[in-house]
Amino acid sequence: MQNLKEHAKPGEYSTLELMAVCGARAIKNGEVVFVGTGLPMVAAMLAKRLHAPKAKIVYEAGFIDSNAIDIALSIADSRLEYRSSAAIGLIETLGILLQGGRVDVGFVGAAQIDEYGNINTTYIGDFESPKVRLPGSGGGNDIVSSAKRIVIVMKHEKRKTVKKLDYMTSPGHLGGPDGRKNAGLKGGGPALVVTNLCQMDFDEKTKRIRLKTVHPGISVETVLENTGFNLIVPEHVPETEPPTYEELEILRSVDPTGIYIPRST
Amino acid sequence: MQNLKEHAKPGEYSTLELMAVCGARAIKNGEVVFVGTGLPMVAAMLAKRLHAPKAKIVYEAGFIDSNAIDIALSIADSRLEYRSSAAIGLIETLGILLQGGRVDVGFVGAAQIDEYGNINTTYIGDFESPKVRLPGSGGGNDIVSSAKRIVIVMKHEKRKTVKKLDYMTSPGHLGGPDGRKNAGLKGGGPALVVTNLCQMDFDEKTKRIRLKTVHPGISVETVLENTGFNLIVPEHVPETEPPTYEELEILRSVDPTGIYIPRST
Amino acid sequence: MEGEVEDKRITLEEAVKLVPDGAHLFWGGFGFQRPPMAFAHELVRQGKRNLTIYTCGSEIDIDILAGARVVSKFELAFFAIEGIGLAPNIQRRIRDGSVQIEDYTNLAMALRFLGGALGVPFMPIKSMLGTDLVTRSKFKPNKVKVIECPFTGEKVALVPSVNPDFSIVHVSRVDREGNAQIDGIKGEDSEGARAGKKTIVLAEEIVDTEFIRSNPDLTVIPNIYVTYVVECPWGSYPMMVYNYYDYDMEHIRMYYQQCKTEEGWQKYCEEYITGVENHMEFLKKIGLERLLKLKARKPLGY
Amino acid sequence: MEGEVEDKRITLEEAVKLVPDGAHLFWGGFGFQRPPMAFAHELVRQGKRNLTIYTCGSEIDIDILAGARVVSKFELAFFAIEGIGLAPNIQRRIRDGSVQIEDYTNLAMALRFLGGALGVPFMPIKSMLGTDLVTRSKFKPNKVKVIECPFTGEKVALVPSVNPDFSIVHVSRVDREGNAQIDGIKGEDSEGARAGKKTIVLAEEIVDTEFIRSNPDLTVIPNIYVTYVVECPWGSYPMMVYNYYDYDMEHIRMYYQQCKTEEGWQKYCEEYITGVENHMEFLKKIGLERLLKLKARKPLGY
Repeated sequence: MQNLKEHAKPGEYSTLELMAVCGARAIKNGEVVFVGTGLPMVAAMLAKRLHAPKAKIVYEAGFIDSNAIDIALSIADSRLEYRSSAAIGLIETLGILLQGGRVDVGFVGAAQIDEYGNINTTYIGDFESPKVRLPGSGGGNDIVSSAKRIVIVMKHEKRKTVKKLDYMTSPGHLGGPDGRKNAGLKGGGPALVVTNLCQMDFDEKTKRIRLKTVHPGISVETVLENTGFNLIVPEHVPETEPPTYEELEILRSVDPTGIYIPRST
Repeated sequence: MQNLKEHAKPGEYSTLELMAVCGARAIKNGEVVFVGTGLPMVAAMLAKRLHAPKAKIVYEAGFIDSNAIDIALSIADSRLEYRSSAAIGLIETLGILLQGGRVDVGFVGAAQIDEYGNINTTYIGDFESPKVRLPGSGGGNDIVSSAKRIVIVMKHEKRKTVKKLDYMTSPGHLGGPDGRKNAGLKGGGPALVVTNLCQMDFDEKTKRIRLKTVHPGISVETVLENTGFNLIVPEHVPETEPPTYEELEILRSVDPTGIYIPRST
Repeated sequence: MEGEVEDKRITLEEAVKLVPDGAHLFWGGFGFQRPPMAFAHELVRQGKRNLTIYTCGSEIDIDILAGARVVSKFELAFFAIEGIGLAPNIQRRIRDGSVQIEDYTNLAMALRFLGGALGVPFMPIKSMLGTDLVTRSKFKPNKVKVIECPFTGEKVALVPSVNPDFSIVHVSRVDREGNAQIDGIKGEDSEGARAGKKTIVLAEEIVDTEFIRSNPDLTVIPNIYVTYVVECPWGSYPMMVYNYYDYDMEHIRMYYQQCKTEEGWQKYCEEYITGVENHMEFLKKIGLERLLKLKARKPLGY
Repeated sequence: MEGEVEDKRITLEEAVKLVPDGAHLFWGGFGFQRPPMAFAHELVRQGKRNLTIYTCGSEIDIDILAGARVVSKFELAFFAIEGIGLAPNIQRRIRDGSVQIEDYTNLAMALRFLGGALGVPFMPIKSMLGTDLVTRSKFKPNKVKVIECPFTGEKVALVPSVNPDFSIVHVSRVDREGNAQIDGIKGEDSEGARAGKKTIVLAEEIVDTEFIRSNPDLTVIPNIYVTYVVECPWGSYPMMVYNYYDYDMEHIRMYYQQCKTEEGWQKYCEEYITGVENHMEFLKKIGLERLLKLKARKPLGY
């Protein structure tokens, strides 16, 4: 058997598994983590079982410090109540925990982002006669407004990484460094974007999006070809650290039937 | 034994018992009643056991639809939980039930009232260097601000029925008919004042206080001698209907040891 | 010693009859948890029209209401068939112009219900600031106002409170005078049930008043807020009720697949809603065996 | 599978040591129910000075803090020895100018805690309008603001939110990581415990985390809000804790009578507070027999 701390080799893990591992690594021990269903839930469960056993996972429906053992399909899924500290409601989670400034990291998805990390999950096309009406904010705007830092998890496509959003559902850094402060927002805004091609963070001065790491086997050129906005590319872009065998083993035990993270072949 | 529906004779009941009966009669069946400890609690319990079995008694500490069998000494007394519908908190009772417009009648006391039913329970003397510092509003201002109608229960003295309050803790009809509306208040304001001498209500047009009934054995002159403000006295002032034997019997069973209503001799 | 207990029980059919065309409804449940599915079906059966629905987020329950043209306006934060895809009927009804959506966030909607419950005309919120949720609206002239805080100077958004004509909530259990318990998360139902001018509580089971009054601490919605009570077992099927039953993912996926076309939706509606006489007939159509498979196991609650 | 459990337990003495002179405290309990009496005694023993206390209404607990010159400012709605008379020490301290009181209403204070918990700078309220509670203040420059609602035009009062340095709450039971249950009414403790920058939970008993996590629905204050946990049986004596013990009216009346004079108060303070080493010695002084007589009977809870 392999050394659990060793990195897996290409072909031993899937891109979704790598993304979940990137998400998990963004969670520090003891942090309060706000996640929805899907890949971020799996990432949070992985973090909690590995390097962040004191992390508290909060789901907006009202589950606080959840210790679910089964994968949930809905944000309000009964599965999330298992051995939680409390089961209350939206005002508790989105209002008191999140808006009250007690959430360290929040995970959200995006249909579109721009180069300041502003997010669209509402309309594709024109507001008056849109091509597609997406699900809307849900708690997304609340999370991005108030969590201390935000991790965006999304598919990397040119049409999703745009210069101008069709509609701004959730506030990234708005127009730049003072954007959030001037708007009256409390949280720190987007800190990390995890895609199927790379990880991106934000330039401290301009608050514009910046390539951080490229996933194994992905070139900077591939990232740029699939990006619609101007991406800051540092001189040296390291490779994303692949999953360790330990990470993969726990990840696969968290979602054993591959509901959100289908098993790599 | 007497006919329970007959009125008791002078000497068969005390003034406090008459006051409690007056309070009870101000409660209609099915109403939501907001009371504190003391005489109003006894009045509400009497009403509920007699003519208003569907009345719901609410105590501000959080007890909703209380069915207490023992007399409570504190507004937050564990005794009030007995067979209540719910035990929650102040935001529920003062905020959602009361400010939300669901309380029909609220009972309050007063150290001073003026002729518009404005109430002082905070300072006697000058605000900057008062003679006595009273307990303050508590939930009093909240009750008087938002209940559909208010019953004030107090001792009738010249120094307590004043032309100008030392401090206005709770809003009666403020300066007259449009006072409450202009101030933005939701509730109907004071409707009845029960004292040891009489009952007073408010003139519909001017919202000034008016003698309604005098207690058996009390003359209009005695009331006026003990009143500091201008009291409207109608041509005909009926006598307060004395307690029935039934009212007295139940009243004495509600407070058997005479904690709030000492037994008449 | 104890007060008289009022009996507020009526049937599902009677409850739905109370709702006139054009009424404004708070719609309870959150995500897959405790949506008033049976009430949605009966609204369709009785052919209600032009309702406005206020909710945080819902799923096939409100998709059915849009599909059957019961609802013309939503004020909400989220709709989808979670984990599966976009809500197929709402998509079509938005495209054909028969449904309009005014967008808020989940916290904004929950606070709008709390504000309505508290009897204040607005609530302050620190979300939505700086985004199109403030600047763009579909049909609401005063959707949200941004003010400067008179104490701190910071920007605060104010959202208008909601007091809908009816609040519709599905709970775990209730007594006949309306004292309701909810197991598990409450979503926005505590606030929503307190915001309605009238509140209709549907419940998996009716319990004796004795049971409620032995545990006043467990009452989530006290009787004073509740106008009518409806006994409605399996009333959230094919969605879930904690401690009672799990969702039926097979049925939900079938719904999603079939409703991708208007014809498929019409077929679903005829087969499961308008073509059955009432909630009990719907349950019989699903079948006892299938229902029993979904029953919650202890101590998991699902 | 489960996360690591943090142990937040400290002693009463350690907890009080954390509070610096001049600190701002939310003070839990309401009326005679669950006041943090033992914490008040220890504040006196450690000679704390110049505290500001935020609470709805309290009784001999805050009267003791005023008497011992621990507190110089209160923002509250009510103080008295309920059903007996005015709070004797506070009266004297107001007269000698060493205590100042800023008056709000009970709902205003509860909303100020809710606003602090929610992270908004103010809350709207429909009380206080038209009265001296709006127009007069003792030491607070921005006590309350009356605005016109931007949606309805009506007048609404705004009260500033509170985020005290510490929230002090006495509860029924808590586990070692701070998940607290409160039997009976919560007063303003749910909101107050969530408003503090740090929150200290004192409890009648410490229970195993297993007990809490088997009933997540019963948790009133989840661990995330709680900084420290203190085991403190009979911690509200001579006041009451629902399901645990009744008040000791004999002691309360004795306190009231004796504290009518400064000398009487000094004697009481020496005998029951500064003259005993700690909470346990105080309980021993009261005596086992007396305590056992006050124990709550089932199902009454008092």
